[in-house]
Amino acid sequence: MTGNRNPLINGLLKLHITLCLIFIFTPIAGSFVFSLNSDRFPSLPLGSFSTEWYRLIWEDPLVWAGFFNTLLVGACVAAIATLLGFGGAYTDFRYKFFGKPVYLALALLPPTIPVVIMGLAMLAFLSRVSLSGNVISVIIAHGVMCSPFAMAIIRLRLSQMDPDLEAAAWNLGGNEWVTMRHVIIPFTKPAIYAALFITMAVSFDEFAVAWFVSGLNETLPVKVLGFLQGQVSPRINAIGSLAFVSSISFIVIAQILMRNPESKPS
Amino acid sequence: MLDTPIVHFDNVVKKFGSFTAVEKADFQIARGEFLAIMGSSGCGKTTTLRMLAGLEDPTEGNILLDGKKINGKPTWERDTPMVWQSLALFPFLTVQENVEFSLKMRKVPKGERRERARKWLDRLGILEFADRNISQLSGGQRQRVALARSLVTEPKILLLDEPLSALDAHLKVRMQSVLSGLQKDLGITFVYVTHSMSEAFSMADRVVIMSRGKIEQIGTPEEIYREPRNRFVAGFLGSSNVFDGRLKSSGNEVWQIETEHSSFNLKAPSEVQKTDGSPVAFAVSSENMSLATIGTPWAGNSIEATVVGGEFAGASATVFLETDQGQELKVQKGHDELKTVDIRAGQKLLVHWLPEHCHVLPGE
Amino acid sequence: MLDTPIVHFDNVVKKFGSFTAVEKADFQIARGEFLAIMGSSGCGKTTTLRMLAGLEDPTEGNILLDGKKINGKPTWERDTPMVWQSLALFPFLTVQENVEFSLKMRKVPKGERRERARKWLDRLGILEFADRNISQLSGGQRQRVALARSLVTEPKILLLDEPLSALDAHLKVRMQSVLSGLQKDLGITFVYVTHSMSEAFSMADRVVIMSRGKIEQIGTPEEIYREPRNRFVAGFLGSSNVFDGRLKSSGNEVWQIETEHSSFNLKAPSEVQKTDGSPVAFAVSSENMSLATIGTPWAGNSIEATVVGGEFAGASATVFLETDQGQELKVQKGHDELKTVDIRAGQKLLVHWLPEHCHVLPGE
Amino acid sequence: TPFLSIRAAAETVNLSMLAWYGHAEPDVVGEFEELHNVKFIPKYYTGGDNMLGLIAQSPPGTYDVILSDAEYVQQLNAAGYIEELDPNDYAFDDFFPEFQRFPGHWKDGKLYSVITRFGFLGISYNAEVLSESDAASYNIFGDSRLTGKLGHFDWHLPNLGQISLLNGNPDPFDLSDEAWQQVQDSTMALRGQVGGFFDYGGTFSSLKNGQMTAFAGIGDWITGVLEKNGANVRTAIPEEGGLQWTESFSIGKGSRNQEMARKWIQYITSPEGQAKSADMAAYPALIPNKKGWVQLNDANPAEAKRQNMVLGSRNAIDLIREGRIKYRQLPVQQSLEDWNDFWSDYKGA
Amino acid sequence: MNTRPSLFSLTFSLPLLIWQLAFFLFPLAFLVALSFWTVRNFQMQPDFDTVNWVKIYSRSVFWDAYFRTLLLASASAVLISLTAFPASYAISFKLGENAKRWMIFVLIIPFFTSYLVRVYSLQVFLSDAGILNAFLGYLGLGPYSMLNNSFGTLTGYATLCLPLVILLQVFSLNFVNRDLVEAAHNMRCGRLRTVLEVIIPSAKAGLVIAGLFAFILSFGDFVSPLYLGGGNPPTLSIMITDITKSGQQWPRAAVVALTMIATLLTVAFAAIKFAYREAGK
Ligand SMILES: Nc1ncnc2c1ncn2[C@@H]1O[C@H](COP(=O)(O)OP(=O)(O)OP(=O)(O)O)[C@@H](O)[C@H]1O
Ligand SMILES: Nc1ncnc2c1ncn2[C@@H]1O[C@H](COP(=O)(O)OP(=O)(O)OP(=O)(O)O)[C@@H](O)[C@H]1O
Ligand SMILES: NCCCCNCCCN
Ligand SMILES: [Mg+2]
Ligand SMILES: [Mg+2]
Repeated sequence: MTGNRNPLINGLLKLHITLCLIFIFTPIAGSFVFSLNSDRFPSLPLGSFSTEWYRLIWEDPLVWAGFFNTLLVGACVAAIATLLGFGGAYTDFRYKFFGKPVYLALALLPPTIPVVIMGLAMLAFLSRVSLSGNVISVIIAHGVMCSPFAMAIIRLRLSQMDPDLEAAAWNLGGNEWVTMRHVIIPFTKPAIYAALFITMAVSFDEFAVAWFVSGLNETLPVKVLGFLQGQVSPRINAIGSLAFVSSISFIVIAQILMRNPESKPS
Repeated sequence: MLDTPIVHFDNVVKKFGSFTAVEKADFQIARGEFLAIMGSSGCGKTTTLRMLAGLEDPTEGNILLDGKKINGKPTWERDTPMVWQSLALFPFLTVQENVEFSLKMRKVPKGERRERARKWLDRLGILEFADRNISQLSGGQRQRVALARSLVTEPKILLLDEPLSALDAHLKVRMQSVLSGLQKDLGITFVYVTHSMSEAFSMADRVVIMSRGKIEQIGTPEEIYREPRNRFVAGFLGSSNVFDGRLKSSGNEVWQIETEHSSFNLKAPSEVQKTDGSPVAFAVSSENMSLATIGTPWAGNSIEATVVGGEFAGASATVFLETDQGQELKVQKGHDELKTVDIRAGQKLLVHWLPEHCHVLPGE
Repeated sequence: MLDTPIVHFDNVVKKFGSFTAVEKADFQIARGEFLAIMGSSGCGKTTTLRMLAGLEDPTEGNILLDGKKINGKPTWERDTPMVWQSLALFPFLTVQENVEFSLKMRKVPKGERRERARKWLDRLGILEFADRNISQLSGGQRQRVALARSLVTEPKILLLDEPLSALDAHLKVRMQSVLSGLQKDLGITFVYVTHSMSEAFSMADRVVIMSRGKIEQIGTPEEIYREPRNRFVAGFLGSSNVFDGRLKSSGNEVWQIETEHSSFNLKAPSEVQKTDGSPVAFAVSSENMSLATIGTPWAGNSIEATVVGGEFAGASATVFLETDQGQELKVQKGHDELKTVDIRAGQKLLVHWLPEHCHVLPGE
Repeated sequence: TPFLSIRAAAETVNLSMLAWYGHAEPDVVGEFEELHNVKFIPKYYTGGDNMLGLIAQSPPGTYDVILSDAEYVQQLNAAGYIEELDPNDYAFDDFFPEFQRFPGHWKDGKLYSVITRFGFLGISYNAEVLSESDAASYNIFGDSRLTGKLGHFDWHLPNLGQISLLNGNPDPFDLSDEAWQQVQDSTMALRGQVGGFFDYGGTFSSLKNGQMTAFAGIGDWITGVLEKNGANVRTAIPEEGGLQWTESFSIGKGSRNQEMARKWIQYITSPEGQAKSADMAAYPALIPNKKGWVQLNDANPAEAKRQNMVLGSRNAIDLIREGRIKYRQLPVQQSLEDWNDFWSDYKGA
Repeated sequence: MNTRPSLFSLTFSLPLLIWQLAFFLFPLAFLVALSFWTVRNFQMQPDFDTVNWVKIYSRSVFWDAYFRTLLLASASAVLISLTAFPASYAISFKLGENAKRWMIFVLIIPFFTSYLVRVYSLQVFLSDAGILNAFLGYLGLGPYSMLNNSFGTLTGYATLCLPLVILLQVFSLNFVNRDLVEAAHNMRCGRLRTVLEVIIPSAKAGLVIAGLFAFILSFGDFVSPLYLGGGNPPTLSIMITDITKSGQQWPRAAVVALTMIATLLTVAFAAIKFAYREAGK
């Protein structure tokens, strides 16, 4: 647009983006560097290069157990929260009914509850129904905490859908079930993938509630909490870096798989 | 023609909460007919169509399809495909897959599905786009995909909700021909909702005019155009001038009507009975009015008015005038005819018309 | 009239990357003129308007406003208010605040701002909605707000980009009157981009027809309608039938043209020179063609064709026909005239017209 | 490799341990695991009250062995979360006399928990800034060099206990209302000095990176670890005296591995176990078993010396016997809540 | 279409309802009940006593922490929103489609890193002798105290919220009708003024929601106030842990938690109402 390309202002704005990115990524990069540094309490000047911390976690069977627990929990939570969230989002999208505000409040309230308290309340309840102290309890608790995120993401996608699309499919002879399978699900697919990944990410990072309900079957973030609280061990940097690299690989793969969801190869 | 109606709306009422969207609709649609439903925004056109499609349930009354009551039958068990204003094409499917959709729902085997879809794509001239994504098509091409998708099951009836309103003028006219052609060729019944008079009048066998949920008039385009039942219909068509007055004297041949302007003569209508002194409204179509320079002697009805502006459109032009009493008048004429008078704004002219061109509004 | 042009496009070119959106536009707009820019989608209408508003920079050439070169001047330093197709009303402001906006930008004191805004709201008949939110207005009301917002500074020129295309037919006609009225009353220069022939022809003093970035013809509506320069313009107007052929014999009065159908006579054009045997294209306007039963003796040009369908619109109807050679023909006539022939589809008819109604396309 | 050890674990007894971080790490439990073919499943907690909350809401039998600070033994016992123990199972005779019937571990003559290690809390300081003589009195907390540089381990008992010692209370946790008020006043006077309230991890890093120059409420269990990592930090027991923290093992109520749990407590209180415990990688500690001292002096004389656990010279036990060390305990005349409330007020001030 | 419950509708709406009823409503109800329990001899006992509410609400230290947390979270929401806005604006308005997509991808990355790990790493940068002060020392500045105070806490909040806030802002700015911007320019509204008068009001709902997210996350977070704020002064989330340290006073902690939930709901409700408020009558 004429006169609106002020190079100075645009330059400053881009500099600001860069500064924000630096702020966001410095701690992440830092933990990478510290994970490869011999000092147990890194400070300047940095110590020597070392893979000691990676070796330690590699050799720690409990870290491995925690890792597998985390994966299992993450996968189950992603699936469950996305399923629940999908149902909730579709319900909100399609139906009007008495008590809908209560339904929505119940669905969306969990993120407002302080985690420490949530942890104790969850444990108190789950142990009374004999569901505490194992991986299932973590899955249940994280399911509660993650489904609002899944619901929000999928609801957003549904609101971008032409409201006639579903009726058109019915009108063309597909009953509600078939239409769900052939229209709603294909349309929301990108959001479903996004929900799967985001809920998995939330579960991967949650330690406070998991500490209470996991009992002896701890997940990796709970272990990280132990390393941080008990030892201030750079192992947390090593674990963090590994988890980061694997998560990023997941998203990159997902991005590639989901590229341009609207178009099909012709 | 209405002997074996394919559709019968039997006193159908639709309420949303306490709001009545459709009021006692009672009409029939003949097999093979092209029926247009017109009316201003929010009058209940879409609701009427959706009840027929099974997307809304009537609150009262029955809808019969092929003589059978279909209330309560879900849309997917009816054979009433609809073409949406938004088209509602599936963006995640190719053109071919879109067209195959309803065959797939009917469990038609893959090979046959493919063949039938291609036949329709071909028929509508879009076979070459079969493997494209919807987003890669132009508006008119999408339009055809939507049609092909609805027609592929070769239904007996097709419902269309303002299918052309998103297109530009050119495409609209082109698609109108495509639609009329198809309907005639296939002998399918079309129920066509539209805002546009030119669309309705150029394609439909009969037109339904609705207002605020009520059906105001049903008839052929000519009937409606020539003989609007009431002020709403006359006004809705936009090219009529309506006058209000009282019956001064009703002869056998001629009625004399007293209005605020002056008194007018009109040919006594055969179908309307009025006593002297009762209020009468009549309409004069804008193309039946003529213009002349003030002072020209004239035998029929006439009135003086000031030119407000003019519209030039193709073969004809419309002149807008205003009487001293503030009534707006429209006169539509061919260009050649208009050359005889000065139609610059501000000019005072004589508007005149014949008594036989006055149409008494029976519904007023 | 073009003595003191308010706008001068001096060989203006606009490229986006390697794509040329506007090709050497060279024309002037007179003070107080209503200029319409027409053309099919993507032809560069909006780009032309935006360059004038200062929302795009020309790649080559100069734009002069009031004789002064304005290239590079940002839009907020020009006085070229624009009315957007989307209206671009601020949804977070009330009607009044929307109209006050540009006065506020000009630091007009609050009291005066309020008064001037109210004056314009009143003038456009929407004063009662002053405190409403935009979302609570109907389409036509919004349209007026957009106009009021642009007019409140009483500019010398107003740019309008398809301002009526989102409205339904009724509202469109009403707003056309409002617009023409305003433009005449205020004496402002209007540059008006539209798709719609009826809009352009009913309001504009002159029309610019564009195609693929190129200006094909500039002239009054009558000029363009009666004397299209080339096949594009004739076709674009949609109501002409174009014939291709070779000049068989060119007399002083009459040319004889050999076509695939038969040979036709036409009145020799004064402004075009052609040698015998050279290709010639000519257009016949659809309202200048007539229909007759086969076998009717006829002196002018005539050709046999089969009726494809018809369109009924208000006072006139258009009949679509096809010759044995596959050429499509359109004939537009008043209803009364059409009553004399049978226009059911499939009927073979004689299409005839006078030599003086053939218009040789000089640009072909 | 990790996979093999996971598979191996499948055939062995799993013994769950609820403890502070480090107590079930290989350096401590490795030998015992091989000896008895057991596998420890640790659950590490980060605060005694969270630990109690966790046990309170978990089904009985979830945790086989529980390590807790001595103050929590009483609470665990009062709530019925731990099993009674047979005193004959454990070699109390080898213990220094002061640890044979440790307060709170016995109730009505019955044993509920066995002390396994302890340590002293004094003034922990950065030796580059403060000298040993600076740290000879708690008065240093008010020194201008510590303004904004004084850290608190975020728990009321050790901190208020130290101020109580500073105020000259002979029994720092048994305070008359007047003395309690004075402790509050003296504490509040320090608020301006405070640079932060830290949990375990925070304590570690802020001493190490120089963020805090001195700490109240901690001891060698922090500075010892940092020292081993080359940081120039120390803990001194000032003239006013120090406090003692104590860690003890109990068997969880309803444990299904009581036999193995008993064997573990026997092992960790045996001379070999004690020597390992003293030099535990996570954090070092003093040990109550005299034979353990001998073992440690044989195996790791340097650490024995560093921790002042050399028999025959003036050592850690002498400090206790001289009355310089008081056991950390729950407040006697006030409720725990009163102390905590004051601590909250102090933090929020 | 009829909207009476059908097998179909129940299949989609019931699972979430049942799950949240079973696994969320009961814990929540437990929390409410817990706030009326009493603690005797370090043991929680079912009871119906308002003592916890009375006790917590009568302590000034609670109200101090409450308003402090409210202030910190509000400051966090405002400061982060202000910091994020120029970046979001530039991403949405100044970058090409491709760069925009990449930027969004890059901003999603932090969600896949542990917050604990990031905060731990930040300590090394912010401490008095840390990397940042060392760097500033090079420039002859500092050292500045950036850890164990509100600056540290806010920095932590920013680590947690900034990427999310930028993303939400970008999404809402992407929806701003570009015609409005040009229309404003066309009416003599300069560059900066257009941002203030047109872009911000247009994107208001999204900007407010983004700020609300920052508020909710900051209000409940205990990692940053503890590890970067040094618990000095304490926030409500720290206070919850503190309260449990008086011997199993979970019932009182529940009172604080319920107060927090109520506050968050109120703020969320008010913010959403403000976000979607329209001009005019
Ligand atoms: N689901 C619904 N709930 C409540 N009111 C409705 C619903 N659907 C339609 N209406 C109302 O019923 C009336 C008729 O709506 P309908 O969609 O049939 O109008 P329409 O004639 O198709 O109008 P348009 O030309 O604007 O499409 C309107 O006033 C509309 O607001
Ligand atoms: N910013 C741009 N970058 C690249 N190409 C553009 C840009 N703006 C317009 N164009 C291209 O320039 C051509 C002319 O565009 P313009 O918007 O002027 O068309 P138009 O005549 O207004 O069409 P319509 O009737 O569809 O509004 C189109 O092909 C369009 O794709
Ligand atoms: N890993 C935690 C170390 C616990 C030390 N025990 C008690 C010390 C309390 N001041
Ligand atoms: Mg409709
Ligand atoms: Mg355009």
